[in-house]
Amino acid sequence: MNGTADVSAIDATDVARRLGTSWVLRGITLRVAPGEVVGLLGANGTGKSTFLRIVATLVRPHAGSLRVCGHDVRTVPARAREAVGYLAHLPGLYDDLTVRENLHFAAAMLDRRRADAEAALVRVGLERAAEQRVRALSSGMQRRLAIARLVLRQPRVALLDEPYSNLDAAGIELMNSLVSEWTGDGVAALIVLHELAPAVGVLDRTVTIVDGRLAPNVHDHQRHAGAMLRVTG
Amino acid sequence: MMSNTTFVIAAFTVTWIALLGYLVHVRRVERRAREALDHATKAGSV
Amino acid sequence: MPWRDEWRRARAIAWKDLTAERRSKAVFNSVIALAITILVLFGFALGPDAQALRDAAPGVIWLAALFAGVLAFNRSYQTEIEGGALDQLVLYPGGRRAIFAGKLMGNFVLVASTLAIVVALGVILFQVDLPAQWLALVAILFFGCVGLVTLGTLYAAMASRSRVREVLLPLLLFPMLVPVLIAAIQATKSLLGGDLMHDAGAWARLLAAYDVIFVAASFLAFDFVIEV
Amino acid sequence: MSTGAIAEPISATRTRGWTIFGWFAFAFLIASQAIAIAISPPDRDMGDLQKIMYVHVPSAWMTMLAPLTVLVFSLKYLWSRREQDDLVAASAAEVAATFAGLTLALGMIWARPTWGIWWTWDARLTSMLVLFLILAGYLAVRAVVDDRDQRAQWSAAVGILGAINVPIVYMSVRWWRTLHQIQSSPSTVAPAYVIGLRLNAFAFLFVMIYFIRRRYDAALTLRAAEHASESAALKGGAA
Repeated sequence: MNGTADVSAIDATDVARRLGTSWVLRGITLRVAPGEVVGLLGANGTGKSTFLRIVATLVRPHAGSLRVCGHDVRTVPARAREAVGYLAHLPGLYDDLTVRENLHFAAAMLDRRRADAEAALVRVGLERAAEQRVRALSSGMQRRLAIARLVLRQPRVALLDEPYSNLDAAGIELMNSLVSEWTGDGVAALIVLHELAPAVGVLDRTVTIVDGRLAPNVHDHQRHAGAMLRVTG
Repeated sequence: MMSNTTFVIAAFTVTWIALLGYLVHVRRVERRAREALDHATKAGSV
Repeated sequence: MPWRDEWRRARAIAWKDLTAERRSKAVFNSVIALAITILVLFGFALGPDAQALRDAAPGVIWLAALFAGVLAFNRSYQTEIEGGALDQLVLYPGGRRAIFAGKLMGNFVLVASTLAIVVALGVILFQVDLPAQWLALVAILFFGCVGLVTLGTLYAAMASRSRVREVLLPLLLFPMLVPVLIAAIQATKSLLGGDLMHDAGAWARLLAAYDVIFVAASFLAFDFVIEV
Repeated sequence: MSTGAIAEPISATRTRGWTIFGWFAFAFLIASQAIAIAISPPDRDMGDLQKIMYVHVPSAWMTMLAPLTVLVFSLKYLWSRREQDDLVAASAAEVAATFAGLTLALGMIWARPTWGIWWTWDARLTSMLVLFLILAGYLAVRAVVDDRDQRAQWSAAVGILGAINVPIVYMSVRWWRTLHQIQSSPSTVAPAYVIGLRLNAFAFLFVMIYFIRRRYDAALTLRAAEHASESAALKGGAA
């Protein structure tokens, strides 16, 4: 992928989106550099998930412009889509297929080898549950499988919608170690968060949506300071 | 023969009812649209 | 070579749909139940007289397939939407036509197997004696099924994501399928009657032309339908 | 994404121009009908029934022409992504449905004295009914979908496939009918009627163009209202 340093991972200018006649997002301007981890905060219903879905090219902006890894989502959405990995609130899995089958399906769709899928399974600690139907898994385990799909996809931009919800301590640790690993390779991450605590170790900065726009934010942690914060946080 | 003429009259009447009826429909849509436009521009400028 | 990737993805989607369906049987059971119910109800409606039943058999078989098909098409997208799987499916790189091709193949196997069961049952219930050229009958059933599934899968991609999916899909689909219905029913009728007037061939050609036109048009339209 | 210019409301001068055209169209229609009735020869057996053709046939022709407009502007929309093209297609579809309904009613008024029954599965009448249902499907899609771009794209797809299907439906229905009885088309049009028919066909054409234009202008105004209220809400929010 084009890892050139200057092309920002997410370059949004005045992105707006309506729901009927009222504006959910009035004008989001945000720039996320490769390797940067940004937390997206905001009360319920302020459009955090909507913005994430816009960056994921699932939803079109009604106004403003947005480039993902240098690709304009309006003119070349397909190219932008190739760079993106989206961990949604809903797991997006097939209940009647087993864990392994779900991941092999993802591998087929992503043109990856089955060995990569097995490695991803091990990475998220689901190798023992590989033959279980997804229907039988707890929501935490289902989220790990969705994370495995993200590992398989190796996105340039990771869009995580409340990834820590229904994850146990080990799951949170797994998520954070993955994010650190990705950002090391220049992968940018935009994480929608309800509460700061679990992500504080990986966040570079946070932004908050207020009244459809981004309010400048006071918690600007630096990652190395984050380690210290975790002790006290 | 009388009945044939009634059908011819019926045909022309139905045609005019349909054409004028659609015209009334369009004018109603137009009025609703203009009211919405005035309302919106008034709200915008206030 | 992108074409081969698209084909692999389409096959993966079809495999996924059919495996999930084979295990849960959620859609298949309800579709078969609906089709059989329709057959039986038409039996009552058209009266016990054997000749009346025999004349109506082709029509009833295809109507049962049509209504059962509508149920199957909506359900095939619904399960994806509820689990958030459709979002993930749409986000995979590559063309969206692989999704349509995969869904098409999955739905075809489902509706074709339903049609096979409905035909078998219809032949028994409606005391129909199978014609000599039963192979031509299979060809007609195949072409008719392709038409039904192609437009059903395309329009369900819209209807299943709208508020009134149970109403919108039949309203969109049935008028468009008039040529398939007429051709398939007439061809089946003439074949069951021994194809004396040799018009089954003409109907088969009309069906084949319809399929070619609308498979191509649906593939082109799908990009606009699945997007946004 | 329709990045095209937002459709502005129509200027006053253009409306006056079209209103004049509207008056002309309806005047022309009255004149054409009067002339047609005057010059058509007194009929020996059919009484005056042939005169129903002066409205039935032009209405049927318009019902064929309007979906063609839907096809052309739907294709144009998918190509240009300009909202105006989508709005013209939608207006043409609504007018087409109206003419289809009129043609069906006139077909039944024609069938009653001619064959003694209100409805006959006659090839043209049946195809018209199927076309009416296809148009109803198109209008239903537009009514059900709220997002402007999604509505435009979905109705374009439905419009294009629907229009492609019109000739196929007619062919299949005609084959289906000729299997069962000889084609029951009205007797070939006597030359005296041809002039009347052609005049009325143009009259209907002008009326249809006027209807599509008026409905399109109303849609433009509605779109401008939406645009105004949306940008007001956008600005309002910031205050």
